[in-house]
Amino acid sequence: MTGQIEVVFAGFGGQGVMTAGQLLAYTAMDEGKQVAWIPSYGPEMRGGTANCTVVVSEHRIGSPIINNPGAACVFNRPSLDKFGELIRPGGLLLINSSLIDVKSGRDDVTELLVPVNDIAIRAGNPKAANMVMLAAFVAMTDIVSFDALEKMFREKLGSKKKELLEVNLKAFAEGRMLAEKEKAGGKA
Amino acid sequence: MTGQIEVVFAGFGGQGVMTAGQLLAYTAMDEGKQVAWIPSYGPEMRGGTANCTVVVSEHRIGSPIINNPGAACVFNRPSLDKFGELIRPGGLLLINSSLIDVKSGRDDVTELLVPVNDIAIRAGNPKAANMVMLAAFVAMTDIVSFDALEKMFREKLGSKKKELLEVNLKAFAEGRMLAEKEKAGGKA
Amino acid sequence: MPGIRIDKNYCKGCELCVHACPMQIISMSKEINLKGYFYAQVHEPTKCIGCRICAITCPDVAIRVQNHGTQFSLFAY
Amino acid sequence: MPGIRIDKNYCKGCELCVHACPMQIISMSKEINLKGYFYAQVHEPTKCIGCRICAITCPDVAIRVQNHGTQFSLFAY
Amino acid sequence: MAKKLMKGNEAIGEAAICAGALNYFAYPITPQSEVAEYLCWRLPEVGGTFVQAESEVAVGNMLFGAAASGKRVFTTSSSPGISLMQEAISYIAGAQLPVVFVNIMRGGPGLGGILPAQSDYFQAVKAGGHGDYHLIVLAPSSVQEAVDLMILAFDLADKYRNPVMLIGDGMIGQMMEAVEFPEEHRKPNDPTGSDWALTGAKNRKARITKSLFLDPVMLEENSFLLAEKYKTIKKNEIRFEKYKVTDKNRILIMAYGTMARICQTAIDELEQEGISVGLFRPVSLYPFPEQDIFTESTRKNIEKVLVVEMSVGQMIEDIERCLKGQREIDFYGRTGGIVPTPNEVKDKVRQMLGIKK
Amino acid sequence: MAKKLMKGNEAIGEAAICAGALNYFAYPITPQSEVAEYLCWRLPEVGGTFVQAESEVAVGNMLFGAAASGKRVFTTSSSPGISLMQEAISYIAGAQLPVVFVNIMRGGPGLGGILPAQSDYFQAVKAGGHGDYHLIVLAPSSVQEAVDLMILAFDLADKYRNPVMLIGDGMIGQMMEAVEFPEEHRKPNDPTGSDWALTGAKNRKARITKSLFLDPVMLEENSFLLAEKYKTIKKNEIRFEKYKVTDKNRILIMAYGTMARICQTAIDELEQEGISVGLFRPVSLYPFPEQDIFTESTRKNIEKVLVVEMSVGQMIEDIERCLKGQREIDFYGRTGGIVPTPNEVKDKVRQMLGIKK
Amino acid sequence: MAYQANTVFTRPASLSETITHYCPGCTHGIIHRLVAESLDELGLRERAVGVAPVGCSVLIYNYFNCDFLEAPHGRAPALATGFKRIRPDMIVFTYQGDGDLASIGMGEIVHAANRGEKFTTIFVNNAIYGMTGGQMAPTTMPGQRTTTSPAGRDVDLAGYPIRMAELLSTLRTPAYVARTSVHTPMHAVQAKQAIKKAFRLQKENRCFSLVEVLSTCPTNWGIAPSDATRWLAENMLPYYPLGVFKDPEREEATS
Amino acid sequence: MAYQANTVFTRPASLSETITHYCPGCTHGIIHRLVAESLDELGLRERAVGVAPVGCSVLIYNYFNCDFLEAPHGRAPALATGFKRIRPDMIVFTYQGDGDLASIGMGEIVHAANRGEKFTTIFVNNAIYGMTGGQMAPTTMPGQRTTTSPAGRDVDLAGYPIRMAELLSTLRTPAYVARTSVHTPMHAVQAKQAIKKAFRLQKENRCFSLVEVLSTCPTNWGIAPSDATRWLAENMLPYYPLGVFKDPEREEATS
Ligand SMILES: Cc1ncc(C[n+]2csc(CCOP(=O)(O)OP(=O)(O)O)c2C)c(N)n1
Ligand SMILES: Cc1ncc(C[n+]2csc(CCOP(=O)(O)OP(=O)(O)O)c2C)c(N)n1
Ligand code: SF4
Ligand code: SF4
Ligand code: SF4
Ligand code: SF4
Ligand code: SF4
Ligand code: SF4
Ligand SMILES: [Mg+2]
Ligand SMILES: [Mg+2]
Repeated sequence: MTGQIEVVFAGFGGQGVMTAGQLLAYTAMDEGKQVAWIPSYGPEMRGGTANCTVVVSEHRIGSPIINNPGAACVFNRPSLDKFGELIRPGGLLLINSSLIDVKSGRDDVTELLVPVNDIAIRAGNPKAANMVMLAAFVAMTDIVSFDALEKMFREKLGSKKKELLEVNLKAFAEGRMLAEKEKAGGKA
Repeated sequence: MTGQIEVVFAGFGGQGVMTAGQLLAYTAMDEGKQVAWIPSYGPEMRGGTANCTVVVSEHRIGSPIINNPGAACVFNRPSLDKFGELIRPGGLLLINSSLIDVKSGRDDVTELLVPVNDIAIRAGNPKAANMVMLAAFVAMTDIVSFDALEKMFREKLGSKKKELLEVNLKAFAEGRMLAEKEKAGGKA
Repeated sequence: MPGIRIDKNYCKGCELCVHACPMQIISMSKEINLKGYFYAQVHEPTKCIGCRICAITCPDVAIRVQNHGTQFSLFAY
Repeated sequence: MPGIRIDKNYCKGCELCVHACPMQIISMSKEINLKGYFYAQVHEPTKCIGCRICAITCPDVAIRVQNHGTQFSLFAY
Repeated sequence: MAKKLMKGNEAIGEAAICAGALNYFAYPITPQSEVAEYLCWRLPEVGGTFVQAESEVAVGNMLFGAAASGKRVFTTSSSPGISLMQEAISYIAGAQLPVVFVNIMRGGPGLGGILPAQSDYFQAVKAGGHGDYHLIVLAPSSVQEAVDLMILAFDLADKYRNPVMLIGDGMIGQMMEAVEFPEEHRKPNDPTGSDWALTGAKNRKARITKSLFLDPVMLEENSFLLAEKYKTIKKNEIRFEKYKVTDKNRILIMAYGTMARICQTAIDELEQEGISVGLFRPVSLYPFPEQDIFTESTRKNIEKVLVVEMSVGQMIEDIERCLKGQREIDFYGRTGGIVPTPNEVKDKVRQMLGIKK
Repeated sequence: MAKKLMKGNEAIGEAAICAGALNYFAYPITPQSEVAEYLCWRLPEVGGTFVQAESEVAVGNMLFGAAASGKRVFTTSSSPGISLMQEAISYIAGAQLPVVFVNIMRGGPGLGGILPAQSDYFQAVKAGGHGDYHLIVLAPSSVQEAVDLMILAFDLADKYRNPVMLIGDGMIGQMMEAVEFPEEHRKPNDPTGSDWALTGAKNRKARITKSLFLDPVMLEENSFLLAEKYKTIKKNEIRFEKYKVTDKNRILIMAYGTMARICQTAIDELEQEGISVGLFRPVSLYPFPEQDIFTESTRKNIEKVLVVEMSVGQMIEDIERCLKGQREIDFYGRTGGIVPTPNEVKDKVRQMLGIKK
Repeated sequence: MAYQANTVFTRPASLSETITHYCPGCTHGIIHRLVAESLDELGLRERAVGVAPVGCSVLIYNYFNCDFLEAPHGRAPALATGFKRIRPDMIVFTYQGDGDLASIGMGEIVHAANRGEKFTTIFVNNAIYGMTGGQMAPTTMPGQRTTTSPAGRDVDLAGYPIRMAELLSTLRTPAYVARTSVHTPMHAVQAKQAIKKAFRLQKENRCFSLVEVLSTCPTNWGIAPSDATRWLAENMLPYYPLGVFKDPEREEATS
Repeated sequence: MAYQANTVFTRPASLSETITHYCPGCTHGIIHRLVAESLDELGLRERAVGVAPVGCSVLIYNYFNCDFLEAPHGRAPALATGFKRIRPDMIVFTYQGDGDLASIGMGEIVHAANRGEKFTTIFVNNAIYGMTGGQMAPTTMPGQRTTTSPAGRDVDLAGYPIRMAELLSTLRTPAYVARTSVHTPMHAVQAKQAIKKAFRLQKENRCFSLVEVLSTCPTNWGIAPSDATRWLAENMLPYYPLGVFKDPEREEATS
């Protein structure tokens, strides 16, 4: 990566969007980058939607308030509605196609449909949808290296149960694969 | 009277200096003058000394803080020590000679010794010492008319017991007499 | 005939009514409502005795109960 | 011989000791102290039994009591 | 009505009654406990409500609830007590309720002392509580003016649905002066027709009195609404008094409350010495007479502006702001219960002008 | 020490530990409850004291008592909670005790909201409590700076025996950034040799920690002593940061805290449009960099000064005061939890310069 | 249906149509309904003024069809005092959580009760600070884990839970003080009786009344709603006995 | 004197030589002495820190030879908590009037007691606000005239006096809570025993301890000192029973 990348993870509370963002931030920091993880906290927190923004930069980070993020990973419809519009032209939009059956309608961003819930269920842990999405995002952007991400994942989230870790890593791999295929396929 | 007169009544708590000042203020107000009654309240209140300043003026009263009052009625030694010095040159100083056996030592003020406790006891009410002093002060200054003062006295303080009223009026008269004699005698 | 009506959009899927119903006739739907909750439904409506226990326990006042004035009820409410 | 000492400058003339002394040997002076109070004094010192009641009751700790360890005292203090 | 010689504290209580404000909640504190001691028997006479609260925190919040009734409500306290009301004041301002607070200031910080001071200017004028809000702040300089401004305070509170604070140093509360009360007492507010008072949701939608807006857009809207209101207040409610302000003035004194009267005496005496000094006395401390202060201070002969306070210097910051560097500003202040005397003010003025006595 | 990605709230807690401040008293309130949630397990690990108080009133007073021990003590809270501490703060300032307060500000007034705001500037800087006193006020703009200033806060508190307040908008508390902590933890203060801490009257005269001076002469003395101290603080402890301040600037922006970072981004982007704008960020809000603000604002090409705050305008009054009318001042503020974005700042700057986008 | 059915249970008129923000299974909702039913049945809605606390139920005013005031944290009894003293003809109630009433608001509730202010307090004790994310409350059970007592409440450092109903019952001023629960339908019915009586006493201008209601917080307790009711029964009931602690009508305490 | 006499009663070392500002006959002075004697006898003076209230006894620090903190009105227990938590090796006590402790400071004392803070509170109940000139306190007797209840305390408007010892005894956290009086020498002796025990329990690091002491205020009651002791006996004793209400050593309550 070069310069600064901002990405929003947005979805229902409980979909793990905060964790996904944190994992990315930890990894980027470990790779020597400047990072800021900015949660939205507030009225929408309980029951409603949740989102966080991760800023990864080569330089000192200015505003933690991002008008128009370079990328968004949206996990549900309201999040698509909100952030689909805001992404910078030329930006990247990852849509959870397991729950969202529309697209943003924009032709100036790269859009990728990732059925994260389906993939996670298939991998064996319905709760790993956020990891699928994160993997896909990293694969698309190379914002951090995959090795570093996986290492951080093991460190921060893998400690609990052995079998769960395996399942999660599988979800992870599937997300990555899908995105890399997409990238190779090259659909705009 | 003309212009503005300021008088301090000062003594122990319990000697009735506040009441004396208030009575003067009420009377002066009734006679159409501008008045302000300013108590000293504060640490010295309990157990220590008490004093109040009464300002009587033909005009709107400016500062209620009086650097150098025109007159002082001092009921005890500490009050003499404090206010004896402060009186304006040419001013008036009434000293309770029942309790104070010295004078101010100033030769630029009119000094009058009034044994207010003795007179009050003689009149039949040891607590009327403040009235003796007030009467003497009014007699010396003509700051208010005696009739008005006596009327106010009956109104504000005379309501309680008949016999007490008489006794108090007697104390009053004695104070006045003493001062008028003094004034007539003309000692500076 | 006694019976209840669950307003699925008030329901938050807490399952308290499921546990409370003495006739065990309430269960959770497989579908979600507007707010994203799996809501409660009556699977054997004819067994309902109109006791109101489900309604009394529902924190979201999602349940209405119909009955006959003369019919047995567990307690005055 | 038991006896008390009243520090007249601590005394505020409240008379509590006067009322408290079982031997009724404390009374008020006709003179005032530095603060202007008529202070307490013992008018029959020889009658003092050293019971300390006056001292215990004095809010201003103006009273000191002397006695003999072996002598009768009303209560342990 | 005939003049009455009254202590400021009692006069303030009676003035509230004249204003139809019959609901008083308070906690004792020197030097203003006489207000409660007066109103505890006086209010029942006129059918009013007197509640001695358990604390100033409770007082502030009782007023919050009481004001929602649409009736006129008030309290009096002194510095530490007012500090304890800051949370409630912020809520009351946010919920836009009319409440009158009286602060008979004593020396601080902390327990300080009980003698007169003006060291709560910042707290009153800049807002001691959290959030974007302002009180209307009025500062009387005599007992009569305390009465008049007290009545005005209720009118302004109702007019703008905003808390109003009357601040006076301890002297305003303790001094007796002759006062006249209006002949006619105002009738207590009748909230029946009110569109905001809580009167029961009968034949209308339920009403909510609140300061919470979880949606930031609405919270900002509320703050902007308040800001608009303050603008209107700034336009309409600036009050001040000038004393011997002329083009001859070499010095203009800025002082408020009792301090201003002391300066008047100093000015009179300086005049006799041939030194022309004027006095500008803000009566409303919020809204602050910014423009007028600038105009009067920049009269051509004025060499310097002197701010005199019973504090180590608080209003002076607002004066500095208003003067925009157009005049040199000097300060004289005493604090903690010590009141500058006319002599001290005179000395200061002479010193500023380089005049030996 | 390696960098750690940490939430501001937790980093603030850890910073205190680094500073040897192991005594924390608090009451939960959004958006800073994570500090307590972090310290409740972290402090016991390092032998510290964690007390969840019954209220913020109690917190302020627990700190008062705790500080008298000579150890480092602190709390964190948010706007309404800070309002409840005003009485205690005034006492602590009057008694000259070192206490560190952290206010992670949320929208107000009243219950307001829980999103970031900067609307407690007045309260912090002008003193929300009664009496003549000041807090030292520091405003970090990043999590790292929150850590650094937190440690500094304790040093200043001890150095001047004065309460210090760290104010940050909610974002400072909620945001995660990489932080580095000093390698070495400070040792907790040893009050044994202290000449003011209460350690028991053994082999010395009894000590009293108080703010009451019934004698006005002594109370005034105390206030003048404080005033002297504030002068020293003004001389020694002014801190600020400048960003792209050059003689080419046509506009100088004044902003503090997170708001300043947002302005930085705006400035970078405006630079690309060929518009030269500088940023002056006060880091110490008290003492306020009065002289430097004047100097930087009056650079010759600067046409206007723009104050940007997450409030309807509070710091602007101090800027007005400092500028002495030398430059026109404009203001951009959002409040109640809405944070101005770089775009909004850019629009405002362009509008001020009459530049169409 | 061949014959006419009566609606024997429906939404009380005092409750608005708004869907609450409470978590699934949170018994705040039940308690709201019991209050609303009491207002309905006593015909009080049109002259009722509620005072909302700061806590999860801060938005209670959105769920009632009556006037409402929103108090600072813990101060609802002071607001209620202020209002009720001026409008004794109105029916005033506060609705407060345990953090609100028993922690920061201790002074206000004790003194309002002691002055005998004629309003009603519904005190929802869920042994935790719900709204702020599950910190320890004064009512948190010994050993209970919260975000500020992650190892469980340590009674050596934080003391034992405060029993407000008992504490308030020591006051000599007449009052109605009861503790109830809503963890089963049967308990909810009993709670309703207490709440209704509290309002009736206010309607009759008799005395201060307070009903403590044990309530669940599945979210911050970290368990499912039905487990939460069980947890309440097993852990809270033994420490917080139900019953009437003070009654101007001199009913026997049934604790 | 022919033979050597022992001084069997003299000024305790913990008391300074300063003449107090209290009014003649005010029993604050007695209570001071009892505290000072307890510190002396337990050897605690050199590690004692007192916390002064706001009230007539605000200047208590001038009268003791030990370190002192001066608290805001009602908050002494919070200061004591803060200090004692950091210095558990010190002996901390608050000395508070009834306005201070039972009115504005209700929240602080209840919570300090409930957390089981290991300090000692001397609670001087004189049924009035002495310092500010005799306003009604929460402990003022029904019908008692004060400057804010000139017709006597009206229990319908102000409620009944609060009995703090009883109220605090409902708390489950271990504590020592006793009520005593000093209106006769005998009572003063008993008060001393309670106060000394309170400090001993603190010395042993056992629990929170509070001794309520009934006291006179001749000035604001408007009667002579000896009449004041009689007034106390006749009016306060029946309502404020003396005794030990809570004792970690499980002594029987003797009320
Ligand atoms: C002065 C103040 N302090 C703290 C807070 C933060 N706060 C909001 S709700 C709450 C506690 C709520 O707990 P509880 O009263 O038990 O209600 P619940 O949410 O459990 O129903 C706190 C501490 C606040 N809003 N104001
Ligand atoms: C916040 C605050 N409120 C009020 C006061 C005024 N005040 C000082 S002492 C006092 C009451 C004292 O009564 P009490 O505690 O019973 O003590 P006593 O004088 O009777 O011994 C009050 C209200 C204050 N200093 N601070
Ligand atoms: S009314 Fe009774 S039987 Fe019918 S569904 Fe509800 S709980 Fe079950
Ligand atoms: S109790 Fe109510 S909210 Fe819960 S599942 Fe049943 S109907 Fe839904
Ligand atoms: S010691 Fe006993 S007998 Fe002697 S004076 Fe005192 S009270 Fe009387
Ligand atoms: S008790 Fe003490 S103060 Fe009172 S009169 Fe006797 S010696 Fe004097
Ligand atoms: S957090 Fe707890 S109390 Fe609050 S709504 Fe959720 S379950 Fe109810
Ligand atoms: S006012 Fe009362 S309590 Fe205070 S010193 Fe005098 S007698 Fe004692
Ligand atoms: Mg709770
Ligand atoms: Mg008292």
